[in-house]
Amino acid sequence: MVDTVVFILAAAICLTGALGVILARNPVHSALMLVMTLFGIAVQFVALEAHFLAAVQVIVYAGAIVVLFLFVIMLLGVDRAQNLELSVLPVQKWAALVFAAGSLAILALLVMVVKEPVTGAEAIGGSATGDENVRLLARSLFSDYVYAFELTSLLLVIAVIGAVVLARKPKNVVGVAPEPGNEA
Amino acid sequence: MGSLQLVGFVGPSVNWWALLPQIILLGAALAVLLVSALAPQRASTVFTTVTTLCAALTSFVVALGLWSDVKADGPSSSIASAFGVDGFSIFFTVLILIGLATTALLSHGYLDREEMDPPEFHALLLCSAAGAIVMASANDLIVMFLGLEALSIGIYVMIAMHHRRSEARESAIKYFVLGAFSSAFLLYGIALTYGATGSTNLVHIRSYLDAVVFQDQHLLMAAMALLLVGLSFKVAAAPFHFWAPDVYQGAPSPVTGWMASIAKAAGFAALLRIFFAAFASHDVDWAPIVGALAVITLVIGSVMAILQTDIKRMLAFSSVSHAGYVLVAVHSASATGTSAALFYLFTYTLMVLGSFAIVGAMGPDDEHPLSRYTGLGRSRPVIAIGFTVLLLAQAGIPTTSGFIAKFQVIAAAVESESYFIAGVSMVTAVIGAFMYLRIVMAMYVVDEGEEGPRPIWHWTTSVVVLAAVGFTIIVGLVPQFLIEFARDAVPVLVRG
Amino acid sequence: MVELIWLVPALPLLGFFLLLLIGHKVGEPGSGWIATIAAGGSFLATLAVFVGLLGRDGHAGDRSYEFILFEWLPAGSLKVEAGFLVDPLSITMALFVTGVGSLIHLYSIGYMHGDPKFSKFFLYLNLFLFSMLMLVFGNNLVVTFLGWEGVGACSYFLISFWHQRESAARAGKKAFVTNRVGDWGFMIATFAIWSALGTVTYTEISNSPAMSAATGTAVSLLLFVAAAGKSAQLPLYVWLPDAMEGPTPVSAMVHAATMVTSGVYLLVRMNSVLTDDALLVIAVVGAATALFAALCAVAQHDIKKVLAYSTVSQLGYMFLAIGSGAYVAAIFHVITHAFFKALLFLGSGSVIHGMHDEQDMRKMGALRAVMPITAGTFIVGWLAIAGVPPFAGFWSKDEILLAAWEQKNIGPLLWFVGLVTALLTAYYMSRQVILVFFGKQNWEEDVHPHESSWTMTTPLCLLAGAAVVGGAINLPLVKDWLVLEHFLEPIFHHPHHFSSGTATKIALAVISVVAGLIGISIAILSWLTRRIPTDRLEPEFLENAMYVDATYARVVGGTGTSAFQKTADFDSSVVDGSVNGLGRLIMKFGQLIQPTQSGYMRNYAIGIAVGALAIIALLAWGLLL
Amino acid sequence: MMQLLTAQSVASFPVLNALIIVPVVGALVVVLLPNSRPELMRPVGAIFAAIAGAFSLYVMAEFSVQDPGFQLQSIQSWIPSLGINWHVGVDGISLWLVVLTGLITPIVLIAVDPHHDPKPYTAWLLLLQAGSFGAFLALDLFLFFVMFEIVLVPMYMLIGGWGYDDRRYAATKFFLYTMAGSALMLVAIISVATLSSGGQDITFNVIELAQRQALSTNTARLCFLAFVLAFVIKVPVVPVHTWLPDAHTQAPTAGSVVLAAVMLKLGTYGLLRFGLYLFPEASVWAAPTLATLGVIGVIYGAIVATMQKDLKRLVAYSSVAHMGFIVLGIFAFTTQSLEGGVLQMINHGLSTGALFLMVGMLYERRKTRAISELSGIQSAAPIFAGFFTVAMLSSIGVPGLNGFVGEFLVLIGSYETRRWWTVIAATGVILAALYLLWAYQRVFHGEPTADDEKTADLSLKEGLVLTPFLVGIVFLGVYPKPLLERIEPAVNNLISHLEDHSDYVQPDPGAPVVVERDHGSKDDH
Amino acid sequence: MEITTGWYLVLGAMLFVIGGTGLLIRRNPLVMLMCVELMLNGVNLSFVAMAQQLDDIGGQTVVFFVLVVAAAEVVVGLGLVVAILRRQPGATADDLSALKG
Repeated sequence: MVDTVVFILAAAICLTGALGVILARNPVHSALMLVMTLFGIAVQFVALEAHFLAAVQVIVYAGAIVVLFLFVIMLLGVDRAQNLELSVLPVQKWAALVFAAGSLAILALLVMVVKEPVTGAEAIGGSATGDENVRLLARSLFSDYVYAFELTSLLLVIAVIGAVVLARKPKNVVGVAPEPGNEA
Repeated sequence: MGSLQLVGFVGPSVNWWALLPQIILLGAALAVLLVSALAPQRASTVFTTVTTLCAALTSFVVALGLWSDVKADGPSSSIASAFGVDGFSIFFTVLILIGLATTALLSHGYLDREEMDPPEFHALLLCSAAGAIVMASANDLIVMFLGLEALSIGIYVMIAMHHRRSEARESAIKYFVLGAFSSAFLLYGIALTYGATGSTNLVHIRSYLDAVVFQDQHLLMAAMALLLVGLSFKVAAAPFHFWAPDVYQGAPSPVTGWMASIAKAAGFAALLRIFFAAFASHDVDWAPIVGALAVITLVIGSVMAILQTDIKRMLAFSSVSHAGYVLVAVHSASATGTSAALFYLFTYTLMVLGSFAIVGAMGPDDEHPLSRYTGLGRSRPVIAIGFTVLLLAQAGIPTTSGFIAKFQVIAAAVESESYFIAGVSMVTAVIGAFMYLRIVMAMYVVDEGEEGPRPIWHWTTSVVVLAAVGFTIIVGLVPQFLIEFARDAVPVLVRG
Repeated sequence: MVELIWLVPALPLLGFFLLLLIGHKVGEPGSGWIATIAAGGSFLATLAVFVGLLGRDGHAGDRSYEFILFEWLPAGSLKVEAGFLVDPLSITMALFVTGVGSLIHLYSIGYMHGDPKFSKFFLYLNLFLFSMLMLVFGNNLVVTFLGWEGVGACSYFLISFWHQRESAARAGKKAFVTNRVGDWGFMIATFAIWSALGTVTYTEISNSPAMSAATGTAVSLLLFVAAAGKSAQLPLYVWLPDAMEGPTPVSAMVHAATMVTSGVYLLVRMNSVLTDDALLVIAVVGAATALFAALCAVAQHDIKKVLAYSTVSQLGYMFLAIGSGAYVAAIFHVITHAFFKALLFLGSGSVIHGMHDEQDMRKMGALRAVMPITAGTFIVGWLAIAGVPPFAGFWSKDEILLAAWEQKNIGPLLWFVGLVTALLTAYYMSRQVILVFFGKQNWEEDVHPHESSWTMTTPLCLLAGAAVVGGAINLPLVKDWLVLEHFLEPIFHHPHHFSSGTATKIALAVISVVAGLIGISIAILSWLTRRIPTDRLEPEFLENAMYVDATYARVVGGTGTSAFQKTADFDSSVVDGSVNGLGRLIMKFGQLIQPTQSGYMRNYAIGIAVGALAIIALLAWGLLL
Repeated sequence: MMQLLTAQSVASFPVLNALIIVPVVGALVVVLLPNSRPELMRPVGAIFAAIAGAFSLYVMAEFSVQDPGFQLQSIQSWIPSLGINWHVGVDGISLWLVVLTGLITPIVLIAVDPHHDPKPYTAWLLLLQAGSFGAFLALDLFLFFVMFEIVLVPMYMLIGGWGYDDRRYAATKFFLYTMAGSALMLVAIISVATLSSGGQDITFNVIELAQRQALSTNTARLCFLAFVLAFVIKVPVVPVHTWLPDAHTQAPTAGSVVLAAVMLKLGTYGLLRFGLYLFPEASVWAAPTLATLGVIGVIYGAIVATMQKDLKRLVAYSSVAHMGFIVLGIFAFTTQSLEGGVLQMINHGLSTGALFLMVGMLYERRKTRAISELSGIQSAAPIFAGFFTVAMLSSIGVPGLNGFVGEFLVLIGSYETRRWWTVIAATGVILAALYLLWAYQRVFHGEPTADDEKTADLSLKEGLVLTPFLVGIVFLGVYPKPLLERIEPAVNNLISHLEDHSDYVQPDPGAPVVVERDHGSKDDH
Repeated sequence: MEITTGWYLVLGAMLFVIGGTGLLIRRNPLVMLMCVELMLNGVNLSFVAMAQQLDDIGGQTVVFFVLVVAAAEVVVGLGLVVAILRRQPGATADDLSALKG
């Protein structure tokens, strides 16, 4: 019963936040709504006994990524409200509607049809439950997924280089002077 | 207590030889970065290019060694089955290294001309190449995903590095947003696959699917669909291709070449590994979808190509339709089809790299109108004939590798009795040929006395074009070696 | 001596090649003499062959000699050899062809004097003679066809010899194309014969069993189409009057004496396959042509046009003979006609030459004084064609009328048509003679008519002699005098025998002579003594040849051209248009989907999102099914 | 590549391989000649083309008259993993086309001055020769397709690089149209090879595939149609002919000549070699339709030719008509019609080739091809007119010249099996006379204008160039036996192949079986 | 009502769809990036739910990597946005449409 209540509450938070993200006029509000969703998901993680992930979710996502977003919003000063009139593009609104409605329809269909969504495949990476969540995670990370784990370093290196390159003010471009290409 | 358990922890065995190509590339990337950061003045372009080339060459040698190992001992996998060492992965490693060396050579003159930073560019290129290799070798969906991200993110940045052009940034953000969007689909597909099969490891997925008959396939179907979406985006198959022309046009030419060749090849590598190798038992489900995608891609690619006026966009749409041909081969879901796809990708990579080498050399990278090529046949006959060969190869004219590639694709389609698709691919080849002919026409059909352009021609470009043209013709005449190579490179999934 | 047959066509061919190589260097009159010697030599060779043939036994079937040069078209069971067949028919034809031909060669030396393309003219003449001999001597249909087309081509060259004149160029083309209609019949007939009999060789055809009735009639009619084209029968006669655009010796040789009779030759040669049904058609068409052309000739003013229509008319006679089964009569008339018509044409040429290229008879008159030889010989020709005994024309014409009378189905009708034609012939020829040589002088003062040179008059005299005595070769008076008939007999499948009694024969002969005399009388009364007003005698309707040619021209030039043009337009607009349209359609389709490439990344995301949805839906759909 | 020359057939000189390789080498040599010596290009190219031509004569000399099969064969493994061999051979059907190709190219190289860029011009022509040889000699479907397609490129380049005003359109149309036709043929080629394999190794060997006849009726028919589509476009057969007038008109003279003399024959040759030989049953099945198209081509081509205003275009449409005869002959399946068809390919090459050469010469003099702008040329240039007349009469089909021989054999052979088709097709000879003579009348007859007066007569060189054509025209018209007797065994072989694999029986002319034949299914095939 | 894995999956799917829809309808590049984050989080939730159901830790491990990828993407993405908006202040996604056709 408690599970149910927790799920429903957390789900409500998630969905409200998600809708908030896409419907808020001000990007700052969107970012804050994103935090709300991320928080809701962290709650779900706890409910799913992924305690460590719940912590990481809050720290990394809410703590780092969203802050980064806010940082950029402030840096660029784009925290103005945006006209939410859905589209200047002709078909966009309808396409989005089709996507949303279609996806939900398929989802509903699946909910009705599918009895057991997940297979009864045997556990590969070791049991997920138990009070040694962190230990299990670590073992998994350094055995089955060690290669992936190492690869994340590659990814981060690229991200760092990218951030440096992109943020660097180019030698020959002065400030925010209009581009040669834009003048044309 | 915990520490006791950790003592007993034994990590998975690692086949370092198999990892060596990636390690070399990453090492070179770091070396380039470090030297450029620490050196008193900016590292020279020569240094970065040579480093990249050396890395590519060393990796190449290692890859050849691995090839003989695989030939001798059979395929294997490493690091908890996450990394496959088979003909397939080495085939793509070789291909990616060729692409890497080529792109490095092409960027050599280009970076200076267009005022881009060589060290960062090369570091990203090397990382991107490593990501591509990972993607092609991955025996695990999540590893594949990480490789894809490494490849893609590197490319986003390389595109945006062309500071002077707003088009470059536009194409970067387009590629980025859409890439992230499609990555989400791909990831969702991985999640559903995980749910359906209990693992992200392809070896396990394969054996699970072979062993189990599902009562309820919906999850798996949705998973396959989403995986297909994510990878189709990478290979620029319609209707997930829209980014390609814009991005190709806006990106610096060497990067365009890289995207059109290696990013596409890596995408197909993943596609083949996942669908042909892992989902082999469900080919009746996915093959028709791939076939439909192939038809749409072929039609849209060829029809849109003939409307273009910008060479880079032309080649972009042509690359879309080439994705269609490979999809035709994938669609046949057979070893023949897979080796046809591999052959196609190999030859296509060389063609497209050569083509973009010429495009990049023809002049400032802002726009590439067809008129820029008018009379090239007269002013630069050698370049023009080289370009003609590459274009005709893409059109599938015999005595070029492109024809042999198309031939095998059609053969694969016929073998799987997909006559309609075979027919469509040949008809769209004709439509597409119109576009190639327009370029050839522009180069050769000039009024008397008219002089052609005289582009500044960096010798590295000549090397690339010469190599690409030579390869295209040699494979067109004596393709046996490459066919065998591709046949030996059909993916095999083995545990441990 | 028969073996010398190869020499007969070889000499003109040699002449042709000589002239081709050195003609322009030799010039005038040398090249004329080369050609004439070649033709004359050919005549002598023919004589030699003739003599050799006569040396053989006529009744044992020995008078048929095949000379095979080489295999021409060997293809499977089809064996076509380049070979000659020497038999009474071919040698008869060859004799007068080379004979008359040689004379005309000689004549041309004078006539073509001063023409810038003097040597080329003789080159064509020799080539013509060669082709004609191939036609005559060919031992199978295909070699005959070679000659058949060869004479057609030469006729084309010669008619349009003065090609700067547009009318000449057009007439040449018209002759060739009209002839080609006949050639079509020839070809189909050849195919049908080969298909039915498995051979195209004359000797084998005549020895083969009969074809089925339908095939036989079809073949016969197709052969007649061929003959009608070459021999200017209705409805294909239209080219012959126009062919008078060529130099007059050409008209004499090609379009009177030799080529136009090859249709007759062909049908006689193929007599074994002709069926009764077909013969009736041939007789009717022949009679109709004879009458029609004679009517047209009545109202012509051009001296050569009269002779041209006369030729058509006489050719109609010959077909009337064939249709009546009287092949010998046809050949007989071919020969006599060759003599007197060549004579008449050459005479008219002499007149034209003397009148400085004036061809309108209304501007002549009273020329007998200044051109005595021409006039004299012309008068001989006139008497011959008018059917006045004992000139050559009388005998042959008489035999044809007799044959027509005896025709099984509609004999008397055919005979009557022939008789009317005879009357008309006598009339219009008399009119011509009067207008040209008698009456008062109608030519301008500055024209100074003169007699022609000896090269021109010599042939006239020789031909006049032949026109007088030519009838001797087949005099029906005594059985033994029917030389020609006996000579030709071996080649006929069903030899023709007149069944009428002597009284009937004499009665018919008298009637025809009377008819001829009536015609002459009318002409004298109207044109010489002017007792009968002449203004009604040249109705415009007849002067324009009953507007047949004009109608053709309107159909071909108007309806035909516009239909062709419509087809060409159809080709460029519809057939080619659909190809280009397909290209445009693809472009259009591209432009239709081009807006999807809008440049907005959010648009592009639709592709991904909706595409994903679609794929999932497809797969789910597949599952639900 | 080297192994092609050296391996296996050491015993006898692999002359067929040499035929293909010599022009390629020639092209490379020409490319390597210094640009500073433009005058060298054509002579050097002509020498190589002539060497190839000499080889083709050697093939003719070596050719055994009696042998109905493929001679001088040479097989080298090429792409073993796809079952593809380099397999060339010559039989009576291809022999003369090879000789024609060998002789036309050097003549054309000598005859026609490209005016600019002689190097690529020469190289492309040599490659064209090599490709044409390859297509005529190939006994491997893959090799054939390669050659069939590759010849497009040189021709495309020739039209595009040295053509006239509308060359972009014409070249592209030519390329795409023919490529579109062969697109499905590739699918069919692969299908035939794959479906015929039946567990054995896949092979593209034409002889092998023809013997296997492993396809089901419907599959074979579909594949046949795909082949036919490629070939009828190449021929071209109405209604897929419209690339031809454009290509011919816009091509430089050399291109037109080679296109007419050699490349169109790829279509008819393909119909014979790959249509009839590989798909006997389907050929018999489709014969009425294709023969009808051939006849339509004869009449339609002639009608449209009549109304053309451009002399070159007129000759191009006359090609459509002439090729229609060949198609009729091929699908009449009798010894005579097939022999005539093969012979007519040569004849058309000679006469139309000569006509195109002369139209080109006229254009060189007058810079126009419009019929209405020319008149009275015969007065100014009598020798030229004479040459033109001979070629024209050959084209019209006057006996004694080669055109007649082919047409006659086609028609007489077709009459056996396709009576009414033949009757209609024969009217084409009337139309041929009409359009050619009318054009001749307008261009050569009449009073010359001041411009026409100045038209120079043939130069000695031009005369020498045209002489081989004329000699061929006359010789083949008078004595075609040397050709026919070499064609016949192959053709009979082909017919018995047809008879073996379908219910077709060649009728026997002259046999007293008229009644029997009437209720037979003669016209139902 | 028992909360089965299915519920979590549905929630994850809904987050994914909302994120996707958001990307389709929003023009602000930053918000678009956030939408991608939403989608990734939906996926993450699915992973964890399925890991729970399968009793397999692998699903949770994967979420780590997704986090890293998301971080890397965000870093580069924001870098791009900064680079663009520095030169074209106030540009929306729709303003970046010079390349088309």
